[in-house]
Amino acid sequence: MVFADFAMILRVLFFGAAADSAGTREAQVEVAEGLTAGELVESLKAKHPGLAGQKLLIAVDQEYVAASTPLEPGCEIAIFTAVSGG
Amino acid sequence: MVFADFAMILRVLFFGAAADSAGTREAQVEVAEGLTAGELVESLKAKHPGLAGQKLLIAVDQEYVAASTPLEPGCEIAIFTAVSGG
Amino acid sequence: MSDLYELTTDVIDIASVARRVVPPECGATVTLDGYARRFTKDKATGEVRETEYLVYEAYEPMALKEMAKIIERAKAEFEVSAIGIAHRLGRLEIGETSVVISVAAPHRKAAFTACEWLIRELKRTVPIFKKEVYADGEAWSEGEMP
Amino acid sequence: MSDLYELTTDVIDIASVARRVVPPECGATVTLDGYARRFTKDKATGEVRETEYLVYEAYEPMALKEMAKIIERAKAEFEVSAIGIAHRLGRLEIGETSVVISVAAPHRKAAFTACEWLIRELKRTVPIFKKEVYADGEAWSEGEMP
Repeated sequence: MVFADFAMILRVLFFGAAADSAGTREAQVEVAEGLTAGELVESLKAKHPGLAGQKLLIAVDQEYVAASTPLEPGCEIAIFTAVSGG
Repeated sequence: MVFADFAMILRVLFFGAAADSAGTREAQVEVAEGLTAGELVESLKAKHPGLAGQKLLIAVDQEYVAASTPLEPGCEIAIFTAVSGG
Repeated sequence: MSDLYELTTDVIDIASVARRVVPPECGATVTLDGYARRFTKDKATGEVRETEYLVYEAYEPMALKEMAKIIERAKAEFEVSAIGIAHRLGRLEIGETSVVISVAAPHRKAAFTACEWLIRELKRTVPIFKKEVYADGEAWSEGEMP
Repeated sequence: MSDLYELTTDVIDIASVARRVVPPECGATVTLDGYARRFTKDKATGEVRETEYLVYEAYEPMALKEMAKIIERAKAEFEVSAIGIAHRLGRLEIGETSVVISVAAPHRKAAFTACEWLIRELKRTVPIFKKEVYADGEAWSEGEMP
């Protein structure tokens, strides 16, 4: 992960199988400003190889977002595989 | 109603709107042997004019029957308008 | 796991019907809860009437036979495991349950389809009769012919 | 009459959900009761496994938002009056209810359609996660992608 001059700190939550793969339920990450949701997921897969094989969903501030969505400082990210309630 | 030499006695039950129209919930009727379900309904309509305007269902021994079904001695007849449970 | 069908003058507990038909291979039960409605729109005139209470009566032995028949037909036609039907008789206050139909199935799609089919058939074939009592009169409900 | 949606670690009483959504213009409530199933067939291998218990977890604030969204969408799309959804979290023994969805409508057809739509959407979009625990291991359930 490259730390730019203008970095932002994000809170990342992991749920279900993604939490097991990441080995954690919550992390603080420092990333370059303007990073997209998809780029964050790629960097998380690099750091936690268990996540690499999985199709992951990403939510920002409790809303599903597309991979191309830029992240804002202070936002709350959640990472999980397909939901399985019901 | 014609009483033939060989008559049979039937128990007739009325339900719902048909009971109100007949003014009774139960009757014993004596009819000619071999009478059909439809013929019985016609004779009941003649006796209880309130039934005349109604589309009636007929059950013999607790099974729906067609108007052409011959009645047997000792059977239990039930007369009602469309059912309205639920 | 057996099916159940009953007529009762007691208040119907919908959970007890739903929960008496839960076979271990199933994951879903669909339940229809029909109840006495305060306002009814007349199909012909569009006029809305306020019901004070309902009275249901049944040709009981035939109603039980017809309930058994629709259960048998539903189990032959749909992939369902267990069916429970309870119908209330006598006087019902507004909001009280008149009928409960619960269908348990391995897959919920079949449970939905069978439950909807069962209420339609029950209203068409089971000899139960509803009287609506208003402030100014009463009327037997007009059902559908089988 | 307001809708309800909740996440709870308490045992879910399906009648209380069904009966909290009974507006006076309605005549029918359709309820889906999903529960922990003892036997599950693996979709890939066809092998049947026996589940000892389930554990559900949720991203709670987002799950509540998504539940509110599917209720709003269902009410826009179908002629229904009130909707209640309760989902259990934590450890569930076999046979215990995991989810209840109740839909009250003036006409039962819309209640069936909306209830079936709601469970499908809930399984697709609401961030709740199921873990199945077997005698010899455990596995997160593979859901559908939204």
